[in-house]
Amino acid sequence: MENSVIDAVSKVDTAFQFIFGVSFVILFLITAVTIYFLFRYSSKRNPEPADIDGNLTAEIIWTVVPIIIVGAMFWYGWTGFKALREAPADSYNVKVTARMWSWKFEYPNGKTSDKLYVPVETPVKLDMTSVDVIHSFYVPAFRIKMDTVPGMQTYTWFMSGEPAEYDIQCAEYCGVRHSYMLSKVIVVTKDEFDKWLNGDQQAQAEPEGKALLAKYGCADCHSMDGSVLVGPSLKDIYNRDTVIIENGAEKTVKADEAYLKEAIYDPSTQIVKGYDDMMPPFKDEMPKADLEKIIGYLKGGEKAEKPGERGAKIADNEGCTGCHSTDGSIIVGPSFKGLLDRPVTALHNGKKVELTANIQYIISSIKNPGEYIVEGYDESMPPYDSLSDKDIQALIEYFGTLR
Amino acid sequence: MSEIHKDYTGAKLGMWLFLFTEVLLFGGLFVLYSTYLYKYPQDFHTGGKQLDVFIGTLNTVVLLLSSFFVALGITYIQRGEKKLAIRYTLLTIIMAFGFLINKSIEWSAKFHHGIYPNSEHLLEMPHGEQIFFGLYFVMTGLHGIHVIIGAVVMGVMVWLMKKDNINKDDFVKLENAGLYWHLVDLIWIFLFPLFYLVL
Amino acid sequence: MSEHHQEHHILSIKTAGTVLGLLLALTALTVAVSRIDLGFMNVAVALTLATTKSLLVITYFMHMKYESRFFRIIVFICFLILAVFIGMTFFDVAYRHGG
Amino acid sequence: MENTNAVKSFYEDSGSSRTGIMSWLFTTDHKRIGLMYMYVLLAMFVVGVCLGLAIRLELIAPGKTIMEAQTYNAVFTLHGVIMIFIVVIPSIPAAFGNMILPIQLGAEDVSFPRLNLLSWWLYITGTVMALFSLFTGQGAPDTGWTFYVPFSEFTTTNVSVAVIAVFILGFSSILTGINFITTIHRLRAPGITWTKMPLFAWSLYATGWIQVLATPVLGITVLLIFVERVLGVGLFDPNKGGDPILYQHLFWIYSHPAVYIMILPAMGVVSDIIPVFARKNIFGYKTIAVSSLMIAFAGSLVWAHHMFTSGMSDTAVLIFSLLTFVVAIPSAIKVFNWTATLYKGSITLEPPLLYSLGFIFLFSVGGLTGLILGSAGTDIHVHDTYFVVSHFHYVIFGGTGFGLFAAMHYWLPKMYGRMYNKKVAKIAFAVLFVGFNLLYMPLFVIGLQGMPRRYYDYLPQYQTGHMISTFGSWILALGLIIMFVNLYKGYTKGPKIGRNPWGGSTLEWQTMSPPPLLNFDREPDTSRRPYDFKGVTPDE
Ligand code: HEA
Ligand code: HEA
Ligand code: HEC
Ligand code: CUA
Ligand SMILES: [Cu+2]
Repeated sequence: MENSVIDAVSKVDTAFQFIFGVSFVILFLITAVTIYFLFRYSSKRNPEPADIDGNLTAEIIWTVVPIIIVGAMFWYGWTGFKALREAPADSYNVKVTARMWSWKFEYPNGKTSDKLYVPVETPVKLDMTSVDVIHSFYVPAFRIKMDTVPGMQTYTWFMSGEPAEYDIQCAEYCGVRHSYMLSKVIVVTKDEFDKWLNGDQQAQAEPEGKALLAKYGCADCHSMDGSVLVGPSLKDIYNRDTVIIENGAEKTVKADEAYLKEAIYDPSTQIVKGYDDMMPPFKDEMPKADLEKIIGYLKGGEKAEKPGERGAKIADNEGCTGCHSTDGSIIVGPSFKGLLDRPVTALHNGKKVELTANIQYIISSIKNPGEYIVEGYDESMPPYDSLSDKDIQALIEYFGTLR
Repeated sequence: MSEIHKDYTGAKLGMWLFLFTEVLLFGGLFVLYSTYLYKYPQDFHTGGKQLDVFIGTLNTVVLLLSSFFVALGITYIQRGEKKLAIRYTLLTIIMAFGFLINKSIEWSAKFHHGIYPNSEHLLEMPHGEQIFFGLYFVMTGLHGIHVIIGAVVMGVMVWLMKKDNINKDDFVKLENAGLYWHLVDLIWIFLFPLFYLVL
Repeated sequence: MSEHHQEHHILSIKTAGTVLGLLLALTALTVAVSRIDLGFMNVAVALTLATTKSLLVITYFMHMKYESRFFRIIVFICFLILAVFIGMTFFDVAYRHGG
Repeated sequence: MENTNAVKSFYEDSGSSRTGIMSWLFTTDHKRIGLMYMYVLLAMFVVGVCLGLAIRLELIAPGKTIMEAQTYNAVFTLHGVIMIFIVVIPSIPAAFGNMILPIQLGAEDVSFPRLNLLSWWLYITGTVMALFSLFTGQGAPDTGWTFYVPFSEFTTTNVSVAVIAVFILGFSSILTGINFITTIHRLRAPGITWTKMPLFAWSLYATGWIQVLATPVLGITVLLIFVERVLGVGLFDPNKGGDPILYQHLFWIYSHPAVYIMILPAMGVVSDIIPVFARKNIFGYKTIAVSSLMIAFAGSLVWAHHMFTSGMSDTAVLIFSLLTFVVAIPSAIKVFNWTATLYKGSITLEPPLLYSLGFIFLFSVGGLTGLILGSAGTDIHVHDTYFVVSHFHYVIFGGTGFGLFAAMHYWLPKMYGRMYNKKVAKIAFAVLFVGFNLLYMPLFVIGLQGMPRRYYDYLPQYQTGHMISTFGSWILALGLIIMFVNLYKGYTKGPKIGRNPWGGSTLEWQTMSPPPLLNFDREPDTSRRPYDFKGVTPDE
């Protein structure tokens, strides 16, 4: 059992070799014999044909022998198939969701990715389904292929082997981007895999400075996405021109390092115009080291998250980029480039309406794409109502960067 | 060529072959019916309860009678009693209309209850019932089309009998039309229990 | 080629009437039986009755009784093929994991 | 022509008062209908080949070469639909079956000549509709010839018109089948008993049964797609409880037997040709006749071998894989019997024989790779890859295509009364054969490496194979041009021939070339067995 499991690939390959081998011999014999007959019994050499109507013995032989041969072929093939179907009980389980035109892999701890990461030397069982049409999960290297069918669960499994990367292709025709529905199986060492798996997606992506903003409660009043909460947004704050009121007088300053330091340690001395003097001083609370990290983060230093980075990741993972480009070209849906606040003409309940792609509209377009169909496009976008508001927020933030 | 046209057995063989294609046309739907019945026995049961057994039974009787009339029509034409043959063929057509009227009453009742393909009401039902009604509309619909075709064919037969094109010595056309009509009846014999009396 | 003057059997009115009577009776029986819950036998009973009815139609109304054996064979093949199509589909549906 | 005085050929005598083109379009003469089928078929075949060449050109390198992805999808869909439903399924039966079958049986026409004409008109209607679907609605259909749901239900392209076209074409095919079965049962001349019927007629008989019993299932399947698209009944829609895999069952219940509709007539052609040029009775007449029926029957039991990865049950995989190997046996028997027929014959390598031998080789390659596909474990890997593409081009084009070419070189002289240039025909064969293998052999290799089919773009590792293949497609096209030009020249300017240029012993060689309206200018001698050449010699 143990062996048969590990050997699925080699069992299939044996079947290939056997059938090919036998076929080649048969083909060679038939061809050779035909050519010999053509030569030997040509009308020049053999002007008088013999009178033969058939030969029962010969016919029985070439009925029975092929039966035995195909019997053997069937058996090899079936053994290979069984090995491909019997996933070991201790397999590592990953859920696969296929959709036009990308793959989503979900690991037992809820983490998702658009490439399949697996640890070395592990049997991996994939439980698969599709949300729209039929696709087929195909990894040539493992000799596995299984359709993903909407409304149904299918499975396949493979043995991961040494660290390496393998191509995943979609093998069932699924529309215009069928040939781009590609991904990779990435086999990594057990340690790397654990690190990758357990590195919390957010925390990992989030630089320290941002964590500090959360820790000191800055984030309760300041957004990082340009929206105004209680205080002004910290987005792109470094070196921006800010109108402040100092000692009752209005004044424009550049938000440089010194300004930021003062604004945090002693906020009451200069109040940004239009806001109340509500922010507490952090002089005693915040050690210098943390202050520097925060300012470094606000400067957009090395560790800072580029705006929209998380959104970009979601767009890849969820498969948005399978249909929407980010460079203005049209794949299937309208490009994300310049999407935010652009005017759109859409069909709503069969009527044409003119709108602006504001945040509301975008949220509705994602959760319920059927409601407004952008003119000139199909109603082919699946609804993404499982995306959390936070993720959608991140996506919108990302769109904002694509002007 | 004239000889070919009078090949009585050949004409019948051709007709039977055509009937086979009809059987297998519906056969595809029976494949679907049986697998879905296997998958959703309970929903099919509740679905069947919503159909009117009385109308179904009535239609069965109507079709059986019509089959009988066709058979009589053929018997009479073979005996050379042209008038009677025409009369019974006309009766068959009337039965066909009866069947269709019945059917349309039934369908429009369903429509009134909000049950028609892709209706909101239907979409709220369990999957099995949606399939049940889907099959119901498709199969009885296709059968209905066959009834219409059959009625038209019978009409042509009446006309041909009037013209004496079909007569005591050459009646294979009427026989073949009859075979078609019986097939339509035959299919209903199966549709009836499968939809109205499930099971 | 053409055997025009071969014997044609003419279905007698009496036979036709008897067959009609039987068909109506079987219809009544079908409806009656459906009122009783026989569990899974329901399907079997209903289909048996329907098959009986259709055999009557084929045999008498459709003159199969008076045709040559060849005709009976091909009718049989036609229904056999249909049964094969339905039956073999079940090798899939009935054994699919998770029902 | 020896019969200068009396009998007119069917070209001159239309048998009706109509003249000119009308005497063709409304003819009930099987020979005229057969020729009309052939011309339309050839025209559509040229369209299909051009689409095939466009596919190859696009795939010569990764990325965009000549067209967009959406166009590509429409192109291969159309290529498949045209080739399968409009060219190959009707090809040999509708063209040469119509022309030759009644003559071989010693009949004056088919059983239902008017139905035959109707069938041709349905064929034209279906063909026109299929073309119509390209230019109307929202774009040409892009589903592949298999119309798999749910994609075919969702796509906004013009699938509805295309499936109705397929329905009509199916209807036409059914009528042809009904006609042939009845003709064979009823119109054999006295003396032509079942065991004296030529094997071509036997193969058409088996084909007829598949046409009658399997095609309706396709009919209802495509109708259901139409109904789903228009009404949204949901029989295959998982959101409404439907099961998309059942669609695949219904589709292949027809479409697997359909591949035998394509190949059986070609096998019949080859079985007729080989004995003539070996001057020797066919080896095992009865076995070959019966194996046609066996293929027809067993071929109805294996459809789900197209669905090994579809998510159907493993039990079904076991059974359908096993049965698939069963169909291979009668094909194997035929191949061995054909080869054995050559044994101790007196062989002249004329063009029809050459094309027939090409058939045997290419069909064997295709059939043997079919065994890789039939075996469950190996099919998982190569399913929906170019391996399958290569397999079916070998059997369809190498099989049916070469079978048809063989038939054209064998029977067209009879129909036209003129002979083509035999030497050029042989050269064309050589070019075709080389081009063919160059085109499709590399596709086996990239298929094994994992190149999926219906891919507009591909990973760089598959490029070499694609390049060779595209190159091969040009050679093939060249061979095709040589062959058609040669046949056309033969038709217009070739030397006139007598009744029996090949020395065949079946009935069509006893009548004049071209035959008269009712096929025989003198009572044919039906006492001879079909492949008994004693005393028959090719006329010089
Ligand atoms: C003319 C058409 C034709 C013919 C004749 C065949 C013949 C066969 N085909 Fe093919 N097939 C197609 C047309 C055809 N096929 C098409 C169009 C598709 C793709 C459809 C699509 O998806 O678009 C397809 C796909 C296809 C598949 C599905 C592949 C997949 O999608 O995964 C399979 C699987 O079993 C298969 C098997 C076979 C077999 C076993 C035969 C057998 O009948 C072959 C028998 C012949 C031989 C075996 C060779 C001759 C014999 C000898 C040389 C003697 C020695 C032999 C032995 C000892 C056995 N075919
Ligand atoms: C009859 C069937 C037939 C024929 C002849 C051809 C001919 C050709 N095919 Fe085709 N092909 C299909 C049937 C056929 N094809 C089908 C069904 C598909 C699948 C579509 C799908 O996925 O949905 C396909 C798909 C297909 C692909 C895969 C596309 C993809 O998956 O992305 C490719 C790629 O190279 C290809 C290439 C070619 C080429 C270059 C030719 C030709 O240019 C080669 C030239 C051909 C010939 C020289 C002669 C053949 C002669 C005859 C058949 C008889 C003609 C009749 C008369 C003359 C009266 N074809
Ligand atoms: C299967 C293809 C597909 C996928 C996957 C997809 N979309 Fe779309 N999207 C479309 C199409 C087509 C439209 C235009 C029709 C419409 O408005 O529904 C569209 C429209 C939109 C719009 C409105 C654009 C405008 O110009 O007004 C937004 C916003 C959007 N999508 C966001 C997303 C996001 C976010 C995701 C992933 C979470 C996503 N889409 C995934 C196809 C897709
Ligand atoms: Cu997904 Cu092809
Ligand atoms: Cu097949």
